[in-house]
Amino acid sequence: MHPVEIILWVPATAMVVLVFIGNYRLGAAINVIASGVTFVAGAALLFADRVRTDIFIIDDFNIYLVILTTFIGFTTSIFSATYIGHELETGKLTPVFLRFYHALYQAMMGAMNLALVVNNVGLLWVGVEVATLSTVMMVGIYRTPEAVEAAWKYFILGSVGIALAFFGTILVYLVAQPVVGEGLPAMAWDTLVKNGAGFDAKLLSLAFVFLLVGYGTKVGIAPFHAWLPDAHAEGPTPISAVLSGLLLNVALYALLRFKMVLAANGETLDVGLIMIWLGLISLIFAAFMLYRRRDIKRLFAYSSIEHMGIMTFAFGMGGPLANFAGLLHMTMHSLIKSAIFFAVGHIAQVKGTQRIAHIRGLSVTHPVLAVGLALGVIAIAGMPPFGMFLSEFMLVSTSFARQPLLALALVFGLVVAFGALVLRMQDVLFGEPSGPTGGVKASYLPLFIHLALVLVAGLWLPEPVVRWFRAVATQLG
Amino acid sequence: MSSLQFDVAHFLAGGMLVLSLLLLYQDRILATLNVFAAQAIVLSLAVAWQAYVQEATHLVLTAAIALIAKGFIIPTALNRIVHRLGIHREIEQVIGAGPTMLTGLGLIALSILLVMPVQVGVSPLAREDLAFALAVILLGLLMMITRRNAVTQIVGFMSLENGLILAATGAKGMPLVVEISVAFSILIAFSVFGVFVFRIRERFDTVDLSALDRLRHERRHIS
Amino acid sequence: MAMMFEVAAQGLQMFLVLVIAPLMLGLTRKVKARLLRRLGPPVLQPYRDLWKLMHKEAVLAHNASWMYRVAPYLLFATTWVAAALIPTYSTGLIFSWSADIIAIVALLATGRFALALAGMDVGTAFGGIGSSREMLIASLAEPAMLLVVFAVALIAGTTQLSAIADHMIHGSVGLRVSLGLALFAFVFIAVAENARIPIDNPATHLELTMVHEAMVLEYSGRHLAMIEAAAALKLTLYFSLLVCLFFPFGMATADKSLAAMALGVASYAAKVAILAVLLPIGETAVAKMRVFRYPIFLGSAFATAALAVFLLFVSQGF
Amino acid sequence: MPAIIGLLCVAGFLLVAALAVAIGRRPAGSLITYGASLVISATGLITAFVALVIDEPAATLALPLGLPLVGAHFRVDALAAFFLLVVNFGGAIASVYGLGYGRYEPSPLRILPYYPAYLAGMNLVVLADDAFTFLVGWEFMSLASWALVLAHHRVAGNARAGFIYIVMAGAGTLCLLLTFGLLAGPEGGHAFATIRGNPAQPTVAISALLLALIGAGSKAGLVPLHVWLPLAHPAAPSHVSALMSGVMTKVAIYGFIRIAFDLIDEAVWWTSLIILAIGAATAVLGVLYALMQQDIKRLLAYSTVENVGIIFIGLGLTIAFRANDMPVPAALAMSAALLHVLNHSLFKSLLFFGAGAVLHATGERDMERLGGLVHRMPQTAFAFLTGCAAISALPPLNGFVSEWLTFQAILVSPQLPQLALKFMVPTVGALLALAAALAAACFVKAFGVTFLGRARTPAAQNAHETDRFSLAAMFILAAMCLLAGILPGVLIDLLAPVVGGLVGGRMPTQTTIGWLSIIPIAASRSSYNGIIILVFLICSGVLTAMVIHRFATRATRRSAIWDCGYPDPSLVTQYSGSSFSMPIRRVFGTTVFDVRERVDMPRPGAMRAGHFHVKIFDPAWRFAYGPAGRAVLDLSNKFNRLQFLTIRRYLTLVFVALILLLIVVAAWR
Repeated sequence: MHPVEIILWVPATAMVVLVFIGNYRLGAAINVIASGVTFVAGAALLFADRVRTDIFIIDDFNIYLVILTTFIGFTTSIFSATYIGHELETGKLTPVFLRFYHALYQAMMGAMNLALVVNNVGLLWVGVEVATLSTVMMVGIYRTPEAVEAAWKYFILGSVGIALAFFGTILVYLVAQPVVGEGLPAMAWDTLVKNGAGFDAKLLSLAFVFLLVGYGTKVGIAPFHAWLPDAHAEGPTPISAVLSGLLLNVALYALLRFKMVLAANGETLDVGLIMIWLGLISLIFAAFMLYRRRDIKRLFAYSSIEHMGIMTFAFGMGGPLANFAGLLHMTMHSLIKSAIFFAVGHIAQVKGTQRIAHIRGLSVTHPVLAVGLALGVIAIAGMPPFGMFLSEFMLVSTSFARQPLLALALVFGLVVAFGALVLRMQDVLFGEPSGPTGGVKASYLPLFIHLALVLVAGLWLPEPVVRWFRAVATQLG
Repeated sequence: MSSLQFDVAHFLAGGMLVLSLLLLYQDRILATLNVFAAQAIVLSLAVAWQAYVQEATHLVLTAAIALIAKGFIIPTALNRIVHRLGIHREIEQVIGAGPTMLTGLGLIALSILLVMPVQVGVSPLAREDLAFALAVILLGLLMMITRRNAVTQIVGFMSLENGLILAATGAKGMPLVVEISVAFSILIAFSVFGVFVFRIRERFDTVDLSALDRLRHERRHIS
Repeated sequence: MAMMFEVAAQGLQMFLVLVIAPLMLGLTRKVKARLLRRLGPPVLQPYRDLWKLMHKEAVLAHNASWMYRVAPYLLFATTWVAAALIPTYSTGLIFSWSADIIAIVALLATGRFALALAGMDVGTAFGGIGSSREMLIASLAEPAMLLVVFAVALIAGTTQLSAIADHMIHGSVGLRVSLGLALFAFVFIAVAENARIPIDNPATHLELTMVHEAMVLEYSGRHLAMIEAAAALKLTLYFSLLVCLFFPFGMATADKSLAAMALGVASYAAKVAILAVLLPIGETAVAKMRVFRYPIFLGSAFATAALAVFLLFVSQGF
Repeated sequence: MPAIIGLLCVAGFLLVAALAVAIGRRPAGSLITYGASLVISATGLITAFVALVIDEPAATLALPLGLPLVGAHFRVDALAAFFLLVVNFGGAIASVYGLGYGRYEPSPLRILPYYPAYLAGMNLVVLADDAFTFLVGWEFMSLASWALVLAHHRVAGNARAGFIYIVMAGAGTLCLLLTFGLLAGPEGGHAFATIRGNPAQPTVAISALLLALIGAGSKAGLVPLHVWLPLAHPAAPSHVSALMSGVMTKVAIYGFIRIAFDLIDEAVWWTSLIILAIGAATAVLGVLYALMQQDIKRLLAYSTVENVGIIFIGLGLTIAFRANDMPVPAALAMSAALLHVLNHSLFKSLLFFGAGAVLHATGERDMERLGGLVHRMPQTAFAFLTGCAAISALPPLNGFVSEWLTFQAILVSPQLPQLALKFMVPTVGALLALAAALAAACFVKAFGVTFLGRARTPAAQNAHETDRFSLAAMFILAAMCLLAGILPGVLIDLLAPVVGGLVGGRMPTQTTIGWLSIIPIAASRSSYNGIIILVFLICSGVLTAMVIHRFATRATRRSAIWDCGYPDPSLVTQYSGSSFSMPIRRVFGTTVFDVRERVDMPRPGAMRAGHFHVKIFDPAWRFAYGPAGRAVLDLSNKFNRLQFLTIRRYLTLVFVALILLLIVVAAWR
């Protein structure tokens, strides 16, 4: 059985099983095991042969994304085990909902894997859709008014986005059909890219606009971002971690695949410029939004918007270096942001609040958590020796040499966001301690594994990774 | 293809568009539901016609889904909800009918402007359909943003989906997987809608989203 | 042998300035007194004062630190060394190159630093006033001084005093308006640095007006003697600096024969004597200034010196 | 070889940092950490010295780390060796001081791990030979020092200091990143070798230079980018303050020199105007601010700003001379700047150590609450006095030598062809003289108010002498100040390869000149001999003292203060620091930083106390940073409304955006 099938079947079966598991310990254990197996299978893709059928495709682009997704899914499931246990004790969740929580978790993982490995724009769409719907459920799972509102907002905006993306997909088919012929090939990545040159540029541009708005809503770039902060803030923290770490990536992956087609065509509207501007808007908007945040999870949700903006900027800028930087940034952001949410989740649990104003002097009361958060924020703020500095280094330097003014805008946004993040972090870490100082039942492992990986990536990027990124970067044009 | 086939398809698609415009300016919920049902029926006809034209039998299934689900089940269900919530007499529109209609016409013009120049390979029928479908989609979106009431918003969203299906069926030989996904998505969508509507109701005794907005205003100091 | 001679020549200059310093002081006082229709102390009075002060026992405040006792000697030493390094009667003495004019100004600054600290050592209000005002004056005077140096160095192409003197004597300097301006500025600076009217009044102990005197208020005995001697030396130093920069004529330059030396000594004595007469005449013509008008006084010096420099660029665009 | 040892030092520092996390809480932890840091820095010091003395071709080293496809490059040429010397000497001496001072630290875990990391960062910056490694080291240095600034995070104002510091550091780093982006080009040839290989166009070179001026200048503390410095440097523990002021600003200057003289190979004359103006403004404003301070550590920090300004004046002159290819004067100016780099690192560390000793002995940083410490802590007082004299540019100490050389370089300026420079440079020289004089006033105040007079508070009365390690560190530095002052020729010759590598010229060889005096350009122009001056001073002073004691009298009587017959016993009527600086405040303050003085004097006979308020505004805050901060907050408030829209409005946003994009597509072709 090929690993590709494993990473799809394991979550599916696990989902079905978990629906019937009442005991939360058992459920969590199964969740962890299933995610672990999925991760192993994902890693096994490295050694399995690259498939390229009408349904599945494994190439340089999605192989590392699959590994990243399954890995973060695994670590998050470990984190979620302890986290959810605490939620049960405090009575925020009941076992009934917990069943659905775990089932939906697997559903989401499976859907994302599907979206990543399929070789068909339609199935990709299905995958993203399922992932969205399952996350919608999980965001609403606390059933507090805020949670319901967040989920509702997420659902409405998400559905509209999905619908627009679907229209874009149809348009892509319409564009491809005369050239490629009817049937599956007209929706397969490889054939699309291969025959991209012959497509009608006008219709292709139109298609990409709809895809940009549709999947852009998922990516969370402004002004399509509105669902993102609340969904992150009100849902369970593991979901926030997965949303920021994975779902946004998957949506961006879809966009990039389509951008490859456009790059192959070459005569379309210059979507790069549109992406650059959307990215800048997201970056600067989010950077300013960071200052007024009082809820720590919402704070980092906005920082996700900011970083998605940076990536969009990078891919819009194009060229081997900028694309390389974008891909690296994508990876680093997933790892760091999920790590930060791990830390934030535990902090919110020990302090019993998500309000920054009520969390003070963490470095005195909970040094380890404080160090974790500090390292995470330093990393997400793009400071060495962490990997995000590497990507921002490449992006800023290359884009300043090519588009000085746009690069200056980028740098401006980076500085503003940096200030806000550091300001809030200092508020939380230093000063007279406040709030409960009790011990914390937390699994630091996922947090520090992520940080260690990011640290290593910042100092030394393994050769194969560099090779993949360069290959993809050239395809992205 | 013969001009008759073309004209019929054209007529049906145009009819959907007209119904969308009607939908847009309805201000009573029940009427809105009825118009939506009518649109769904026209849609099913259009799809059926496409099935006949393209000799694509699987499209009949889609037509049936459209007819049954959107033509009858969903409107009646919504009707129930509306009555149960006792909002069937509500009259609500955010922007005045006039501006809305004008915007709608503008959107139609834009969609035609967008699709008409496309020449290469795409059959004229598909192109016409595409123009209308795009218009229907945009109008649905417009309807969503001009309504305050959850039910009417749902209706807007679903008329948007109608446009999607029109476009999908217009695309010659698009694999079945897509229709399935569409139906699938709409089912999911509707179930989730229902879940949410009920949950919202049990919390706020209304599906008027402004309740959520009120809640938000209370929460300004938190976030 | 030549070595011995050179060292002797340097030593002669060293003691020449030391010996004539109190005389300069006495001369100025005498002339000033005459101008004020007073009889005035004899010209040699400063020597007697110093002698007497040296033999008195020194009275120290209980909380006076070692700083307080070292400062007078440091002040004296720096002033003396600075004065000894300025060519008086002959250029090109053996140690003349060990400090140029900037270094000499800096040496005076070292002495001032020590004295200002000493003024603050005991912790009285007067000492503080004196030190603070002294530093103010210095901070205003030094930029102007540097510009004067700049002007002269531009003309002579060096900051080496004896080289400047040589250049002024032999070189075809001629009469330069810049030199005149520089001289003007230099005189202002010298007046300020030596705590003379209108900046300061060496003869008063009126609290609000005194600067230098306030600093040394607590001193007595041999320490005071050192400070007085240093003041006299400083006056002489500025005289001979003025002479060396602007009127070096008569110095022994190339030939180091005894005759030339003697001529140099004579001309030097005459020139400083004239200055010692001119200074009090100027002093009696003006009145003491308020502390906060110093910036205007020294600012004018600064402006003049700057003008001197810029005119040089205009006149002979280097 | 030197590169390898340097890297090993960096690794060693990092290991020590990791070790410190483990053993920080133990009583021995501080000793071990500082001891190890001392050993490692000493190794680096020796390596750098050897590399500088035997100047063989630059040692390079490339590792497959860091930037992909470029790798991490390391290189120790003469310039790097010199700055490694400065950095590691500072590190070693600070470690010696820390051996004693670190014992008083209440929460060692907030200092011990970051201290070696900080040293590692600074070493890495100097070793780096590609942009990425350089910036990694640079930012690592900032981060470690930021952690150290926040070590005492409960002290009021420290959090703010840390925040402003790290934000400005980040912005500066981004500026440097832009610089490298320009120099490396869109293909990203970020290895310095590559950048040297293909010289940039003039416009690129100029903009890169100015960006580097901002980026490195913000770290070095150039006005108006200095605002973080007087907040952050005093907040850190004193030995770290010494490192930040004495060494880190030098690393920043190294960065500027590396970019402006090594990576950018051509000089444009009018850029020197900018640098000279900024340098002069920095020097004067820095020392004026310093004069207005009450907090002794903040005073020292501001005086660091001044000295950075002096160094940049030297660098500006170098560029001016280089642009008109006059190698020898360029070499003179550059030597002056580099010498001042070394000197300042010496006496500024010394002064911060002294301040730290005072802080530990009295718990006070406010000079107005000190006084009379010369009796309580005589050795500290003596060392501190040496430092004060040195930083006030008094012969025969080292501060004077570098400023004298700068003046000599200024005196060459009339040979420059451009008229603008002809007029600019003398003005700069006058400002430099002003700065020097004000510095003297400033340190008379610092020493006089802190150590002299009578103790103003019980804390000052009960002060005690500090520990042996601290004293050792201070006296070593004091001795170095004197040596560097009387034997500058040796240092200048040591600098010759550095300068030669940068400006392609050199000063005349000094050590061969008779009597060990120094000659900037030619003996006929000017020369200076510290030794002879020192000998003369000692001879004449001691001679006179002996003569008087021998032939006149040595009798001394202790008595009460005379004070014109009206001695005031109360301690507070002494001349205070603020009253000391009042005249200068009156003269310069009103124009430079609009000082608001308010006197509230009760009428005669009224029994209430009189009040005197002084408000001093830093124009940089008033006109640049305050408005900027407010603007950011205003904007964020405006944007923040978008957080609270209704779902419908959000949908409208999406809709409008979609329509706009569609219109774009429709309009296109």
